[in-house]
Amino acid sequence: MVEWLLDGLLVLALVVTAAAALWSAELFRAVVVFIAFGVLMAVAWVRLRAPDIALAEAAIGAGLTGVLLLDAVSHLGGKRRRAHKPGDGRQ
Amino acid sequence: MTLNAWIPVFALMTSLIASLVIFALPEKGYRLRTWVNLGAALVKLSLVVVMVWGVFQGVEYGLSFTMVPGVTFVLKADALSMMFAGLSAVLWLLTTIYAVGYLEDSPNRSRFFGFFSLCVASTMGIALAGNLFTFFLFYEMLTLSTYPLVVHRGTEKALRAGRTYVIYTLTGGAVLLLAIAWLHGVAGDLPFREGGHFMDADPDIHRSLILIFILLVAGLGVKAAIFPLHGWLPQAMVAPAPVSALLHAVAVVKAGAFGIVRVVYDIYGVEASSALGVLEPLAWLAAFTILYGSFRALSQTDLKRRLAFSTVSQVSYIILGISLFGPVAAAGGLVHLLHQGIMKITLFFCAGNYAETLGIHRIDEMDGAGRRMPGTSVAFTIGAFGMIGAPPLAGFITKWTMGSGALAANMDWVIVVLLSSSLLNAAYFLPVMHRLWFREPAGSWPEERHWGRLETSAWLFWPPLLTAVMTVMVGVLASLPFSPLSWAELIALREYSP
Amino acid sequence: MTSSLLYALAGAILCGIGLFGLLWLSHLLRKLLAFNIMGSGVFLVMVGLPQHQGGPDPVPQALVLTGIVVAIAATALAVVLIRRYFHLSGMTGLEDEPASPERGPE
Amino acid sequence: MTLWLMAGLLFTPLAWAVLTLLTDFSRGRLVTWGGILVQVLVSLGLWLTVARDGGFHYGLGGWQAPLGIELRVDGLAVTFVLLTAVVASACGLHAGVYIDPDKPWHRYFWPLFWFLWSGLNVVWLGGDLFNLYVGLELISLSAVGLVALGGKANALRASLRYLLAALLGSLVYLLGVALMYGQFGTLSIAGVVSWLGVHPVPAGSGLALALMVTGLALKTALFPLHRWLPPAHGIARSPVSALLSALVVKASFYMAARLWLELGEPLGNLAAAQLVGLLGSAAVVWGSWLACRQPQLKQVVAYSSVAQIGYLFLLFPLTYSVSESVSLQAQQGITLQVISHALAKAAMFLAAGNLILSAGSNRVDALTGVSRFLPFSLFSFGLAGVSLMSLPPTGGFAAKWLLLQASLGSGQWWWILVMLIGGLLSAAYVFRIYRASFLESAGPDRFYHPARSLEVIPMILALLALGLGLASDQVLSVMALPFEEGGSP
Amino acid sequence: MIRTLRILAITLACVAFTGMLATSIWTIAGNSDPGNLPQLLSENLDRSGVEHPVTAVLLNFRSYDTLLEIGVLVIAGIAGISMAKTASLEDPQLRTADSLLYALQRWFVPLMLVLAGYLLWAGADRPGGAFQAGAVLAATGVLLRLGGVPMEFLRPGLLLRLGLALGFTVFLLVAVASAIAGDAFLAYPPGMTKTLIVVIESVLTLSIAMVLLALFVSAPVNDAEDPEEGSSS
Repeated sequence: MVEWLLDGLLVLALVVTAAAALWSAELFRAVVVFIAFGVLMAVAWVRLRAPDIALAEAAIGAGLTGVLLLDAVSHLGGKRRRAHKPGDGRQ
Repeated sequence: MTLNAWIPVFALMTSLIASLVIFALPEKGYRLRTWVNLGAALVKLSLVVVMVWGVFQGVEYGLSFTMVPGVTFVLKADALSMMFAGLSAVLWLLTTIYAVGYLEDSPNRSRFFGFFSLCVASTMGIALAGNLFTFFLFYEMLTLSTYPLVVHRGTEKALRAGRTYVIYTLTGGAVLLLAIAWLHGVAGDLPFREGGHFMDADPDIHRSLILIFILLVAGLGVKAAIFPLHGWLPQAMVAPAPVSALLHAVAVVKAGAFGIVRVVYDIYGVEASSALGVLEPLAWLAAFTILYGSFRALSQTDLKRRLAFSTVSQVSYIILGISLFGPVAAAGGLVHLLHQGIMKITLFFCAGNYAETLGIHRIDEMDGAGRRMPGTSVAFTIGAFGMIGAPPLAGFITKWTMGSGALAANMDWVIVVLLSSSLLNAAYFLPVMHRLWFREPAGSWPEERHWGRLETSAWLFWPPLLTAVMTVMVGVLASLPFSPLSWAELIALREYSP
Repeated sequence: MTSSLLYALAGAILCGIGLFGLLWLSHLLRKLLAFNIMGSGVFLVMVGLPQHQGGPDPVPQALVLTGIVVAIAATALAVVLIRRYFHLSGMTGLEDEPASPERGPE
Repeated sequence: MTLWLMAGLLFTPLAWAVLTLLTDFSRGRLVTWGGILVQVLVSLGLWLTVARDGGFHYGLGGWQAPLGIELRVDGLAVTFVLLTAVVASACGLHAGVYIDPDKPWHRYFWPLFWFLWSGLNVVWLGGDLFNLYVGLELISLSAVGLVALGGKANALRASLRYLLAALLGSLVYLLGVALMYGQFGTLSIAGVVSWLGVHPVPAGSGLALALMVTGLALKTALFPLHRWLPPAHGIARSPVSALLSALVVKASFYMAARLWLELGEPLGNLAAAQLVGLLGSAAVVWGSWLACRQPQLKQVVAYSSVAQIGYLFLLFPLTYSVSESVSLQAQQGITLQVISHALAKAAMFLAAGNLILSAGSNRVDALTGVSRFLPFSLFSFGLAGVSLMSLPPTGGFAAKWLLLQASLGSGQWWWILVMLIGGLLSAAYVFRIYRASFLESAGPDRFYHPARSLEVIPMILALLALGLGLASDQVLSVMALPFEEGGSP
Repeated sequence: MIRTLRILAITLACVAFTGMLATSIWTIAGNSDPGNLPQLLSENLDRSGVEHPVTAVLLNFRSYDTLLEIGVLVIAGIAGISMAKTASLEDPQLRTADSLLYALQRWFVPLMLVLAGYLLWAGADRPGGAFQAGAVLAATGVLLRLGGVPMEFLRPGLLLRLGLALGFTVFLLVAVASAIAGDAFLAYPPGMTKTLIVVIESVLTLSIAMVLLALFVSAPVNDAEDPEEGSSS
């Protein structure tokens, strides 16, 4: 029963983070939420007894993709950019 | 395969190869190009002569292979194809000579002669096609290869005419394709066969057959310029004179008429067509086109446009002839395939001569041109009298034979059509001749070039005279063997008693 | 109903969300996020559905691993393209007018 | 021998991708010539082998399906392998001369080219649903890379749009694969077919096929999912456009067609088949219409691809619940259409590239009067156009004929109208180019004649498209070779 | 108005899509399961050379997928670096001397390298393998990179391209070696399976990390000048 609850919550969290990642007003926040989504996915893979995918998802999905996108957001002039890297304006 | 299988291929190839060689030659290779042209025309003519003799002897020339699953590509020489092939071979030679002179010093000759040869190759293919599929193949190739000729001058007007031409012919082609595909679906791959295939067709498919027939005639009627599908033809007159000559006398309109002949005789069979009840409407349509074309010709002031409407009218003689049930009328129609070609090409050559030498395009400019250019004008006069049907010229033979045929078939109304058409022909040709011979020139003729002894360039001078002589000869010698008339009678005989 | 099936159904929902994002959002990075979310959804279906009756199945797990690597390759390439596109044109969307609300004051 | 040929076929493009990655453009060209030679010989050898002995299954790594990945080497597949060898070699040779070797980023052309080629072979031979997915991604990413090469803003826009469409298409396809695996427990197409042979059709699996076909249709740019194609094909360098239009869109169509022919009867339904046909018809009309209205030469050709792709999708209605012979006619017709369009469109894009090089502009108006210079490339363009108009005696005509017969035979006469109208519309845009070239006005007096080698290549392709019509029976007879089930090396 | 209609249409389409998909999944889940693939796999596991079934599938049973997938990665890498400013992939902006980052780097990098090594080594009989190890390695690189370590090998020279191609090349050579010996493409010679798989996994780890890192750093920095354009079309 606890397992069911856990699964249910996880699925709900997945859906919510996915939606939030797409609809959050700020791109920076969207990407952060997306990274959270990646971490939840990794947990989901553990629940699905797929540890290989969980590892890969943690490293690739949550880690690398997240960094890649964050970097891209900072370059695309997301609103958070100046706050994120102060004193680092465009040359 | 034997040599006989390959002779039709060779006949086709001569102009195809000539075309490729000409495209490859540089624009300046004037002399070589002329020799290639004339050489190929002569080779083709001799091949056709060989085949004519062979077909008369009953030799079978033919080659076939499967092209698309279920359909064969067939080249075959029979009496009817030799008629068309002979016409195109002879007139190609003459038109080539004429075109060399006509286009002297004009640009883009390499392109012109290349497509010109391609056009003749297509005509040859149409003549030698052994089934509808092969026929269609060359029929569309003809459309494509004539387009560059129609727009040759590259003016806006020429391009507009070219567009009209393409819209008409490609739409016609699409309808034709539909009809051929449908027929193929109904009856399979049908070779052209004397007597046709539907003598005792299953009554269940009668309706389909009638519909297919209508589609076939509609598709072919575009090129044959049957009313109301004739609109492209007068517009296409912007093309250079040799093109008009070739398009109107031989290639395009005749391809359409020839196709209708093939459909009526060698696919449906004349008796089956008659039994299906499709022949009589066709005859009415042809008769109407004859009169309509003549009426329209009356009001044209441009010489070439008048000739164009005359073509609309004259080509339908062929259709009328074959759609009257009976061998005599059939012979009359078939022989007109040749006769009209010879006469009309004479007239177009002459029109070209007037335009090229004296700058005459409109009929009211022709006053007194007869004295300035007597040779050309004699040829024109012969051609025009031929069209009217004066004995003993070619046109008379046609009309006489056809008239007898109509009487034999108990279709007396045809006589009325023939007579009134002749009157109309006279009405639009006689004033031209009057101006040529009996009026004083309005001003002096441009004399910017010296032509030597002749009234115009020799390349331009001889071809119309030669065709004029032929107009007389085919009339006078109509009863000899190998004359067009006897050949047409041979065909009609074979079609009516296969 | 097993938990595998639950995850497969969640995958279906993620697919729907991702598809919506791909079709509706105009900012290219957001489209990319949507693509990744949809991809995750597909992977969940791919593993969850066969495991519903059989227990752990290494074959779809291996496939999903391959799929994840392909997805990261595509994402990385897309990011490179998007950044260069933004650099050259100053746009973050594919529409002709550069009216993306996400654009900073450049 | 067959084993070696197969290994060579799979190994060469991948190996040459690596080799050319390590060189610069000019040396890459030399290396590529070697690779093209090997690849053409291997493809030809394989084709001849299959033509002689019939098809076989090839288990990669020595594992048989369903555990391993099996390639399906039959007449149709090797014909497409050979077609790819011909068209890709032509594009490769053309690109070697056409593309400027001094731009540093052009060195990456060759590895992408070779990866693209290997991806195509994967798709032709693939018999495994997931392996096909990877092959598709291989093709899509290298194609996107090729379009983006050089990195102008417009090219990037086009390639991004292309990339997103391709990725979405792949995902939808993969979703279908996931459902298939969930239902049938195997990824081998043959395995699914044999399962369906003994079991009743399971409920809910229709969607799997529908998803796979939809994803592939998106990648094939079926109307109304075609919007990504014209920018991408129009803006790429001409040899790349040729590759994309001739082969890349065909790869996804080929997969869709194979899936439909194997699984359409049990899993599909009549409405879906008719719907796909309807969309194909709309593509024919809409694509041709837009092609008539494009001011730029390559856009005309690109929209023509949208239209021509539409014909391909007539396969779906013409093979669903019809008699054996009609279905065969439709399959043959579509196969011919694929081949002839590949040849003609490659010829057309390459010739268009040459014309742009000559006239110095991509606009149709810029062609005014060029026929005066008798440009060889205009002939090639024209000849290829004849095939696109499906006039005889080209391969396009043979294809149309067979499709007409199939439509008549199945009583679905409405496709006939589509084909006739489509033919006329294609004539409209082809003649528009002819017309511009014949117009005599104060056009440019100078005219740049490109290198002979650039001009000969499209001509050869156009002539092949022309000759295909005359030899279509022979070509089709190889494709129809019996497939030896269970025969394997 | 049009916007509203559009969003309505897309929403409807997506909801319908999700609904159909979920229904289909539900139905399929209810059908009897014909799959015997896991069983077949465990029967053949001992012939695959490795104990971990996922690795066996990836590098033996379906090694062709993996080979092509590495190809996809290499393509992405190639396409990425073809976009880069040609002189250097260096982004001066990223060379920050952030002390927090520096500390992170000092502690994390060795740890991550160990983790990558472990994942690679574990792949044969436990969860883990080349992908995970490669990703971790790449993440390490990103970290170093953010810390301002120059990493000369990421300049788009021969070295970078060799690095990109290395794993793929080794894999490909192994694949074709057996084919030359007369076996099928990608078949491992008997007895050497495990060794070869380990070798392949090691080089793949390097290459995967290299590609991901290259893609990360090759995104053009904002002050990169336009490449001169030569495309006429």
